[in-house]
Amino acid sequence: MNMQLGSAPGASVLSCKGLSARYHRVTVVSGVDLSLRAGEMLAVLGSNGAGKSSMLQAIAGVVRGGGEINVNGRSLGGMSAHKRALHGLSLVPEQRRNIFPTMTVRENIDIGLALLPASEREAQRAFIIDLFPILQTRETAMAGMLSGGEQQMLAIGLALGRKPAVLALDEPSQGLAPAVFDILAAAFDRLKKGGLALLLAEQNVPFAARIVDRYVVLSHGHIVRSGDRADLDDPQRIAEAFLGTGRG
Amino acid sequence: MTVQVKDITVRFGGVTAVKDVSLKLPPGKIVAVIGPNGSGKSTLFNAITGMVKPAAGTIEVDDTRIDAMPPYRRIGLGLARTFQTPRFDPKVTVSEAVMCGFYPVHRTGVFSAMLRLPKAVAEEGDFRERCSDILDDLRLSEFRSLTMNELPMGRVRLVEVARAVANRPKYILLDEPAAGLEREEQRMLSREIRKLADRGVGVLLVEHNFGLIRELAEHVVVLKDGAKLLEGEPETIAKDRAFIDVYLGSAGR
Amino acid sequence: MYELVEYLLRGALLGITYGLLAFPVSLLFSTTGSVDVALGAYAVLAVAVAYSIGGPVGILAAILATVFASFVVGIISLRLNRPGAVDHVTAVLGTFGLAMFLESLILSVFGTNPMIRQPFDTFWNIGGIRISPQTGINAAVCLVILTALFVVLRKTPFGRSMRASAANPVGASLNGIPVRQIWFATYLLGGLLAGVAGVLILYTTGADYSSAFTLTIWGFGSAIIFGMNSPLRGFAGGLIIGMVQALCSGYLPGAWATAIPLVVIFVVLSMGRMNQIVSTGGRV
Amino acid sequence: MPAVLRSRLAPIGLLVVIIAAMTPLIAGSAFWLDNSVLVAIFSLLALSVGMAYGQAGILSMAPAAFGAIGAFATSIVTTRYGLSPLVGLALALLLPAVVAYPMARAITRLSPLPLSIATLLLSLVLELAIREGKGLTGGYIGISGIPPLWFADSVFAMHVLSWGLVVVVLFLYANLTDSAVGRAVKTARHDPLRATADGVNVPALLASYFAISASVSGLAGWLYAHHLTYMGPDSLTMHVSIKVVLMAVIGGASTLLGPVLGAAFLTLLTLYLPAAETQGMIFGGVLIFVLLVAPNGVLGTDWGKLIARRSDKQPMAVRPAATEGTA
Repeated sequence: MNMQLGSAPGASVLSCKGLSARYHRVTVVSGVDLSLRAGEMLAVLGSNGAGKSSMLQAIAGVVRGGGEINVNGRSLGGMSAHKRALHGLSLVPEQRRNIFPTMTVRENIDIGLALLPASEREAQRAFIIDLFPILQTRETAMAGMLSGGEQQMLAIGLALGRKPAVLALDEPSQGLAPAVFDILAAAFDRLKKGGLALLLAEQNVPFAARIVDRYVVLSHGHIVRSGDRADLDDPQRIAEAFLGTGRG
Repeated sequence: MTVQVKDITVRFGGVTAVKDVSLKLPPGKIVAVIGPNGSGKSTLFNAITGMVKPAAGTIEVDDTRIDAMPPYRRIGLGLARTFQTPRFDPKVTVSEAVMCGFYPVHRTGVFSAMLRLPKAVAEEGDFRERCSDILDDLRLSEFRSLTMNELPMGRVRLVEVARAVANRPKYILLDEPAAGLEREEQRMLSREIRKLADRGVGVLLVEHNFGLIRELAEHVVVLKDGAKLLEGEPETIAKDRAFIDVYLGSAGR
Repeated sequence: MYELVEYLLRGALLGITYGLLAFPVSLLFSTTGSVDVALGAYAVLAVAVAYSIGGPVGILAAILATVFASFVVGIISLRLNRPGAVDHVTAVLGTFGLAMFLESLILSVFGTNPMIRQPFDTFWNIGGIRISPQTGINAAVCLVILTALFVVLRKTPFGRSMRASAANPVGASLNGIPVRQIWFATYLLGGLLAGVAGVLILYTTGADYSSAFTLTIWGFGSAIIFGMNSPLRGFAGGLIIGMVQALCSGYLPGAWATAIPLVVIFVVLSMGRMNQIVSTGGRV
Repeated sequence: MPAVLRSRLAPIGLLVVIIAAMTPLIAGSAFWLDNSVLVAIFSLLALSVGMAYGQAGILSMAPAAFGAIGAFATSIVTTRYGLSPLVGLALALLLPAVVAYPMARAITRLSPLPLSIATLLLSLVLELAIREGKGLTGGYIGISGIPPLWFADSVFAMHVLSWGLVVVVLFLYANLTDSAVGRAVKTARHDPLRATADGVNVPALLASYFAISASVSGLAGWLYAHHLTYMGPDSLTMHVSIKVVLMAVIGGASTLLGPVLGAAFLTLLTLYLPAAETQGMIFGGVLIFVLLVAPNGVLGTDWGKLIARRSDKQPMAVRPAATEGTA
């Protein structure tokens, strides 16, 4: 079941080889290879406990892991999380845990922008606001007081602040109202066109099917299946992968 | 003689995590709770075992109101639970971890334990024996002297189940026991759950794997955004359009 | 009546220094979840150094000495708080060790003599109430420091990073903030403030080698009275403790003056001011 | 390893053998017998810290304060009321527990850190109370002329008695650790919620355990008073507490013999130290060193593993596990 995931032409922005993640000494993800080009979006699908979050966290450096991680040709393996953030990797963790609930929206965005040279900050801020205009109107509100959808937009805006090369998103659709899905999908589309590489961990397959280019399915910490977006439109196959139906 | 949850509502701050949920868990039956992440399954568990306070509603175990009792008294009445994220001290051995599960049934006081009175020795021996039976049942015997951090995740979940059954509960609440288990381990686990139910234990099961639910549960409750969406037999539920939409996320379509 | 007001003012004078000690306590607790028991010892170190050298040079040396001491504690605490092995009680034990070390150092170098300097022997007489000019100095220094802290915390990128690391350490590191360095800086800032507090104590009530743990307790008590998460509240807490102390020593016999505020802190502790955590969100 | 050596009582056997072997060597010297009694008394105090901190995770900074309660209790009833030291013993066991239990109940809900601070408060308040309670405690002068124990009225007999008590306490402690209660305490220390799900009333259990550990301190105080026949405000102060905590931590607070080893080591070290003023520097330095090198103490550390790990350093991550699962 060895997929040639990195076979697509063009420069790869993110490439991982033999990626593993562990809590304490328990390995929860192992032997994952993947690669991602600029302007491409890859979904990591799988049920709860399959290892999606751990995999993303290992890439971002917040859980211990092994294997090679390259972003734009620079090896990030062994670096601490904040150094990885400096080198073009952004993670929006599960339940938007990258935001600071007791600080205002503006302050949150400032934190995201802090790593950019001062001259580029305002332009990037304008870009984020343009992507999610609602953030402008909520500027002085405490981040913790925003609705789930607004928090998700803030979380993404925060992660975009330093102009990352790779944006990893851990279940951004979780617990959100359907209306927000459209905003997120539109935003992801724009980001892709702008050349960002996106890595999306999702349980919500239909949502993923709307926006991704390729997908992999993670089970027990291994990639067990991969393919193109088209597969995801077939409800039968989704059911197989997620409900265990069809296998009896 | 059942666990009866009536119109339970749980709020965190301004957010309603569980809203007017009722369910019944008779002895010897397996009832499954299913729903997307954040639909309130774990919170429901926590409300039943007393780890969060419901804002409204009642919970009864065998006709005893328990919703004002502290958790330890509820456990003493014959409830047991597992955690979605197993909570273990990584440094204890498997058999020690299971031995901890006997706490609710221990009868020797601190002083007879300290003095090792014959009563205490007998009880300790009894626990050891039952512990090794449980480990045998769940095929964990070969791992008994390994520490928890040396164990693969699947086995850790089994130890969690072993610990919960140690006090011979009348009702057991399993929070995603099969997540991360290999197919073979899953089959063994489902056999054990079935055995528990056959022995008259009521099992409340939170599970994402619908295959397992189909195999085991007599009754399924579907939660969405903290409220009960529908309930019924697994086969009916599986065909229900509303369920498929909720579970796979219709909104994304 | 005048007596009461005088006691209250004397208490406020004392309380200002406690308020200064309260700030590092709450800052450190909210940023790292730990308590630095050595804070009182830093303050006594500052008292001793400033006392023996004297003058502005002494004050400067005192503050340098405390910053150095907190540097050592910061290194130890970072070593002890390794990922996956965050044990606050062990970290507290480490600061305990340093407190012991400093106390004994001060004892061997300076002996058991109380160290105090009172440059003013005149009093301001305001409406019949006598106030030492030192009150004015203490209040001014505190005002300056509180303002500076407010500006640093609210207006500078460093302060923002600090608050971010406190509110959400994992999120902060995902946003490129070097959380461990920030923790370390928090320890240093704590040392600096304890040093300033120590200098003021030298010119107010004085101290001896054995004051270290008591001062820690006062700082800690001030920090928890109104909740751990704001320096301003810690400052208010300091004023309260100082006033309770002054009133007790004014109206009650002997040791009660010291015991009552301790009991107050005990009661506050038992109200669970430090326990507002754990089952958030219900996911267990 | 033969089963005998792996038994929970093996360390106690080892201690008995060591004491038995040592006794004839020091039997002739009043100086060494006296120090041996002191080591035994400090062992009891350190064991009390071992129980509270090593098992239940409550860092008690007041073992000497609990000891002082026991010591003053027996001093007062024997000198002022002429009662038997055995009455004193009962009080010395009971009173510290009576103080400790409600204190722990009031303060430990889920985090032991506030309770540690509270023990520091207790130390300070108690010292004040002793100084102020002139009629009862003798104030600054203290109580002298405390009768020696009639059944142990020589230093040699005290040596046997106090080590005998250490062995008894160790025996009870080992049994307790290896029981349902002991396991529950360990679980509660690591994860209170997990313990709650096991059916444990966490605050009550930790408070009881803390009370038992306070009783052990009280026992030490009882021995102390009858051994030195004098008890004053400077006898069992917070500085003694600090030393005792240090003993437990150096030896290994979570192990059976660690506190005893630490007590022996530090008492001997004190004998050879120059001035009393510099003790704190040496103790503080040793404590920091031990925490950095082997935070679990000499007997609590798997030295083989530690050395192996030094050569295989892993990258630092930022406290992931701590936030995981509770969000």
